[in-house]
Formats: sequence, C-alpha cells, structure tokens
Amino acid sequence: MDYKRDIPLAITFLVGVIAIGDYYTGIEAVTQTFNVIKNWGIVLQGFALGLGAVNLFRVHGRRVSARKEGTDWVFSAVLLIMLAVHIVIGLMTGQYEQGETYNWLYNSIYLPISSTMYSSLAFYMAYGAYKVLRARNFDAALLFITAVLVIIGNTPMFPAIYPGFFHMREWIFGPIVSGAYRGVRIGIGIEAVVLGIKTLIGMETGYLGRR
Amino acid sequence: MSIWEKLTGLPREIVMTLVMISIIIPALNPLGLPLMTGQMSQDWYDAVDALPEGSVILFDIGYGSGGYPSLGPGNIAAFHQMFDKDLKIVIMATALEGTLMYPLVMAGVDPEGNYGAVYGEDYVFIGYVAGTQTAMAGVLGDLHDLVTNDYQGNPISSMPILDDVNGADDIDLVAYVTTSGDIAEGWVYQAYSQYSMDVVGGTLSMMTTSIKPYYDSGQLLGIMDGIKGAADLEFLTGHAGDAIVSSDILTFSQTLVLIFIAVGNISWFMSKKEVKS
Amino acid sequence: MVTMDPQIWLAAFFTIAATSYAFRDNVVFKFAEYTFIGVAAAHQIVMGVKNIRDYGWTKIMEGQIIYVVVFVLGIMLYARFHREYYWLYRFPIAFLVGNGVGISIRAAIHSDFIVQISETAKTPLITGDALGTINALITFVGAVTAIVHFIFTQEKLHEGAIGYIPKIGRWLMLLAFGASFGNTVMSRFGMYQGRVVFLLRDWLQII
Amino acid sequence: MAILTEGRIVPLVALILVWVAVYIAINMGKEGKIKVRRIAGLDAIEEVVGRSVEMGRPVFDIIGMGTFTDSYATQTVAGLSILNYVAGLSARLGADLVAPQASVDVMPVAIELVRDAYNVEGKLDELNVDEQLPYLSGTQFAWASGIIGMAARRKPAGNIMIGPFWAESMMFAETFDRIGAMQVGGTARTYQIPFFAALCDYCLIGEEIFAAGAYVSGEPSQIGTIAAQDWYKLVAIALSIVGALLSTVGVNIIAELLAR
Repeated sequence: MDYKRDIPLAITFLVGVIAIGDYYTGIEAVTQTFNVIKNWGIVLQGFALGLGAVNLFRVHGRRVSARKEGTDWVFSAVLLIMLAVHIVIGLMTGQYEQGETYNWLYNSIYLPISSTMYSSLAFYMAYGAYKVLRARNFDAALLFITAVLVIIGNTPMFPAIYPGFFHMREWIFGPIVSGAYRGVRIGIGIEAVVLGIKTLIGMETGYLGRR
Repeated sequence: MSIWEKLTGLPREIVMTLVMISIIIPALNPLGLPLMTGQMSQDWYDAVDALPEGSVILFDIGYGSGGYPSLGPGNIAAFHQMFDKDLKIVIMATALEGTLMYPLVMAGVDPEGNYGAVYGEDYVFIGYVAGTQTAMAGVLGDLHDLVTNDYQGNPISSMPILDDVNGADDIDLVAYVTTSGDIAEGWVYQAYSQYSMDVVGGTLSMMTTSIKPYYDSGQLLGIMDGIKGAADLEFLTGHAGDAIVSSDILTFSQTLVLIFIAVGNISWFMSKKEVKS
Repeated sequence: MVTMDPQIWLAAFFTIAATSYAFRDNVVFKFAEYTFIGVAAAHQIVMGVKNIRDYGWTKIMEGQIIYVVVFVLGIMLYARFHREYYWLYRFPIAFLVGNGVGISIRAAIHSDFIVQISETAKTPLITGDALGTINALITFVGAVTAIVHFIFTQEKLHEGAIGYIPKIGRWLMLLAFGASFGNTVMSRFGMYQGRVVFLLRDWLQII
Repeated sequence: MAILTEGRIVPLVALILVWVAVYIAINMGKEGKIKVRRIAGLDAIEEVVGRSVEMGRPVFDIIGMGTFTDSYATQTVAGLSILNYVAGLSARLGADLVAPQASVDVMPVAIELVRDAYNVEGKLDELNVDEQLPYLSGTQFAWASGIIGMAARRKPAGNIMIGPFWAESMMFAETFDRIGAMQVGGTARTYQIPFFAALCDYCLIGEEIFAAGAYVSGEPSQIGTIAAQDWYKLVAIALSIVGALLSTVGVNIIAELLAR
C-alpha cells in the first residue's frame, strides 16, 4: 500500500460520500458529520487562499534575485512590494479589509485596475465586430443573425423607434435560447457528475499532483 | 483601393478612439430614452414584491470590483425594493471582494436615511465566507453554528434580526448577484435543489443565456440580466440610477458596433465579388 | 476644475493605464498589471486570514479544541512547496476535493439533469394558440437535438437522413450563441461606462 | 423517519448508476468495444498545422490556464490530448509548434506529452522545450498579454485553442485573427463558447473537446467516460420525447416519475 496516495484517496471518497449521504438520507448522524465537514472546509479554504501568494513570492522572488537581462525583474519587484505592503497593512491593524488605510489603497489601486481591465474588453468587442464578425459561412451566418438582432433589441434607441425590435430580442431569449441551452445544460450536468463520481472512486487523481 | 477596402482598413487606434467618443458623448449629454422592461427582471421584481412584510431574504454579494460597474447598480436597485417593502435582509459575500463592494452599495442605498432601517434589526452583513458552495451550504445549514461575528467582528448574538434565523427554513428568498458561474449555479444547487427554496439571480449579461434553463424550469424565479436588468429594476422601483444612465451610452456605443458590423460585412462581400469577377 | 484628491488621481492613473492595453501593450500597462497581480494575491491572504480567524480561531477560543486538527491540515497545504514532503498536502486537498465534489454533484444530478428533463417532458407540444405551439416545438427540438449533437459513440445518429438531427441541434445552438454574443456586447459597454463616468465626474469634474 | 429523503430517490438512483455505468463503459473501452466518432474539428486542426508548414510560420497550441486541481481539470486533460496530437502532426510535417504554458502543475505533463510525440516521430532532436513551451504566467491578464505579445512577434499561421478559457478568449481570438492566423477554438466553458464560435474558423462546441481528446488519445478511461455520458444522454432524449408526447395528450407520467 502506498499510504501517500491511498489515504488521500480514501479521504476524498469518505468525505464525498458523507456529503452525498447528507443530501439523500435522513440519518441524523450523517447530517451532523457533514456539518462538521462543511465548517472545516470553510476554514481550510481560508488556508488555501494563501497558496497563490506563496507561489508568487517564489516565482518573482527568483526573478528579482536573478536580475536577468531586460527590465522584467523590475516589474516583479513592483509586484512583490505591492504584495508585501498590502499584506502588512491588511493584517497589522487587525481590521483586515475594513481598515481605513487598506480601504483607501483598495479604492485607489485595486478597484480601478480590476474594473477597468474587464470592462476594457468592450474595445476588443468593438474591434472584433469590425474586423472579425463576418457571416463567412453558414455556421457563422446563423450566429451573426441572432447577434445582430439581440444588439438591436438591446440598444434603447431602436425599440424606442419600433417596439418590435425589443419583442424580437425577448423572443430569441425565449424558445431559441431556452431549447438549445437546456440541451447544453443537460450535457454539462451529466459531464460534471460523471467526472465527480470518477474523482470520488479514485479514477481521476490529477489533484494529487506529481507521483 | 476601393472605398470599401479603405473603410475596413481603419487602424486599431482610430476604431478605439471612435468607441471612446461614443461612450463619452452620452455621458456628457444624456438622452433619456424610454425603456422597455424585460420579462426576466419583471419576474425578479414580482418575486420580491410578493413577499409579505418582515420576510427574510438572504442576499449574496458575489462580485468584486471587476463586476461592480455592471452589477452594482442592480444591487442598489434590488436593495431599494427590499428596504422599501420592509423586508429583513441577511447579507453575505461569497466573493473575495464582496466585503469591499458592500460599502459602495450601501452608500447608494442609505437604508438608515431613506427607510429608517436599523443595522442588526432590519439588515446585517455577515461578511465573506470562503468555499463558495460549501459556504452556501454552511449558511443555509446551521447559520449560528458557523457564524459568530458580522463583517466588522461584532458578535451576531446581539443582533435581533438573526435571533429567529437559523438556516434555510427561516429564509423566504435567496437573492444573489454575481460574476461567477460557480456562484450562479451554486445557489441553484444548494438552495433550490437542497431546500426547495425560492431563488432569484443576477449575473453579467454574458452569463444570462447559460443560467436561463434554470429560470425556464422555475429553479430561478427571476433573472437580473446585467446592466439591462439593472436598468429595468431601477425603472420598476422608481430609483433611477447609473444603470438608466448607461442605457444612453448603449444607444451610442452599440449603434457604432452595428455600423462596424455592417461596414465589415458589406466590404467583405464586395471584395469577394471583386475577386470572383 | 480637476480634483486635488490624491486618491482620485491615483485611481485615474490606474484607470487610464489599464485602458491603454486595448490600444497597445505598453510599460505603463505592465506596471498596472503587475501591481494588480500583487494586490490581488495580497487581498486573498488578508481575506484568508480573516476567514481563518472568523470560522476557525474563534471556535478554538470557544473551546472546540478539535479545530486544531483543521489548522494542522491547513498548514499541511503548504507542504506542496517542499521538495520532499510535498505529498503531505494531498491530505487537506483530498478533503477539499471530496467535499467540493460531493456537495456539487449531489445536487447537479437533480438541478442540471432530472429537473431539466422533467421540464421538457411535462411541456405539451401543442398549446391553445399557434405562437405557443411554435415556441413549444422550437424549445423541444432545440433541447433534444442539442443533446443528440453531443452523442459521440453512436455513429448511426450522425449518418444519412438521421444525421440532420444533430445538425439541426448545432444550428439552433449557434443561433443561441449569437444571442449570448449580442448580450455580451451590452455587458462590456455597460461596464466601461462606469469608468468613463468616474474619469469625467470624479477626476476631471466636467459633468 | 425515512432513511431516504422523499423526492430524491430518482436522483440517488441516477447517481449510483453513474458509478456502474462508468465501470462498465471503461471496461468496454479497454476491450475496444466502443468507438468515438471522429469529429470534424480534428480535420480543421490538421489543416491548421498543414497551413503553417506551407507558410513557414509557427503554429500555436494554447491549452488555457486551467490546472489539475480546479473543476476544469477534464478540459485541461482534453487540451493536453490535443496538444499531444498537434505535437505529433507538427513533428511529422515539420511545423514550428509553440505551446505557451500558464500552470506550473500542468506544464511538466505538457512537456512530457510533447516530448513523447516528437519521440514517436523520431524528431526529438528538433524539439526545443524552453523555446517551444515557455512558461508565461498563471494570472489572467499577464497570461493574456504574454500570448498577445508572442503572437505579434512570431506571426503564427495557425492557432489551436482547446481547454478551459475565460475572458481572455475574446482577446486571443481577435489578436490571432488580426495577424491572419487560421484558428480552431474549443472550450466546454459555456460562457466563452460564443466568442470562439463567432471569431474562429472552426469551433468545437462544449463536449466536443472531450470527444476529440478521447479520439486522439485512444485512452480507454477517456473513451469509457464519454460512452457513460452518452448512455445518460440517450436516456434523457428518450424520456424527453416520450414525456413530451404523453403530456401533449394530457398524461404527465414521466415528470411525476422523475419527481420521486
């Protein structure tokens, strides 16, 4: 027996089966055990949140200490400084993200970057619409038709001129979207369940990492 | 070079600048075009409206700064409706940045000033809980066993709103607003499938189609479809805000996109014709 | 007048820096990006520690000594960075995976599979009015043919005249994807508008 | 008190039968009793590699920024199977393959698979791992800008993106199209499928990526998994059709049965 792999696999199976048992059975002991598992899981997830930062410290720490050609290491240094400063300010006060300084930093740095980065995809959308969105073949033409109709329906000016544009959009979100996406949903649902069962019975072991 | 080739050959910078202008102009001069309410947001509104006074809502802030521009206005409008109806709101965050979105939203709602609501009696914010679906199951399972403090570390034992709220049985409606597919599906799994609870969900417009099957089968009673859904809710609740303003921006920017699509496709067909002839 | 608030200046700088990427990759963007990565990871740590305090440490303080085990498991997660003892991290990760999988599939089979089939099965194909019937038929055909499209081990379903069934599924899905694409355009512009308003109102103060 | 919760018997039976079905299907897969259909997307992939050889420009294969520990692991595995296939094609036809990496967990496996593929073709000496499988970043926008920068410098003639993708899908599809690359995209993340469908020359929709991965890898475990899912889908189709027909004539027996 390879206890370095088999015990974790047993843990996965056991915990998973208790979670399932909690849902399907009325056995009090199972429900209470699962309550403990849930509460433990929430704390463990808290620990897991630090993994990313440790990884960054390793990767970028190495880059900074190597100082290889180019300016890349300068950016790595920026990253590490920002990382360290925010951690210190967040933890030092005992108020975490509610601390005044932390809040100030958050609103001046994190919030503007993050909200701009995702929304600046609008420019890609526009450029993509201009350069790439073509009715180039039958498949693309189908997608093209509903895309244009939905954009028209979503643009307040057009329904203001003729309400039918909006009703058209609502209709597309009716049977067309409902039918096809229901099929897709059933497919991904069963895929997730099969994968989950395979994980519980130890046939998917990627999460254990290298052998 | 034909006119069509020139039109499709605009450099990236010019296209981007045109887009930028199409966003700035309406921000300076709003048009105030009328809105047509979508059925999905109407259903969200009705689901909340149907609750008797004093009902308890569990509200999840499942987005961060990346989603705030799109979902924040809708969140504010949703809170307006709930406070206006004297509902009790237990707020939580499954998103890491949720606790930092909370003050932004509350600044727009001002429950104390507008509705005379009292923190701890009419609403409470229990803060961020890690683990997404585990967090949902935890809060719905045995709230007091899990949570001891609110987001600022004050003990919840001193808050009357939670005296009678122990878990799913004491909650009348789950409402969430999120940018994450995992959270959007998670509430259906944990609240609807586990406890047959009523759930309404708000997501980015790009996610709406994917969670639509849940709405069709009654697992979600209503959907707030991104900024459009937010504008609908602002309109229905009578609290015009950022979402309605953004409708004007959509008129300009999306018309520009439609022109881009038209130019791109016409020139593409033209150039194909030329090659053939 | 332009604002004098340093916080708004900082936020405006980072807004412009993050936007600049859409035009061209540049060093200012790169600075904003690395800052973002660092701050995001720091925020995770801050929230992680708070989460551990709220849901773990308080329990130990209340006398539930068993939570010491959770702390040990939590620390074991970090063994993955150790050359020799990395395998220790498998114990807590196995716990998390078992819990995560169990909690989601137990309901997914209901929400995503059975309820969805049931919804199709209980909807009559012919309703009182013509539009209702058309809608019901399109929904039904869309749901069924889309599933057929995703069957890969039954060759017969994709040959000859029957082969049109999965094709119809693909076409209907593409129509639905178009709707999703069109809606996303709205999503993104709606989002960027917030940043423009910030720049014009809070920073430049011209609206 | 009942041992089984009321209204949940059908889901429980369905869940347990998944276990049985997976076992049977994988055994059938091992015995070679199951054939996965070759989907059209694979021909498109061959065309992309061939075109890159003709034009003497690189071909990109991006498997996304998924890891083995997240819930998109199977998509990453499908992406890796395709990468192995593309590496084999590239080695055989002499294409310059570039496969940037985003996950420290996945990268060693990707290297191993590409090395294998080159080895099978006897071209191991032509592989330069550091150049062809560079590590970029595991953070979304750093990863995206890394890819976009590489694309602008290397001007690939083709791009294959199969695996889990997030908001960066749009940026990739648009960038590679701009530099004139032929693209095949595929993901099972439903939110991103529309972008690939709109902007790529060929798109593998949803679970097609698993079928493609299983087809090229020939692994019984992957093939069996697909067969087990197919059986469930056949049941779903049968119940839907029979149920809808019955409820049209006023009999609601299927939905009632499923609610048990």
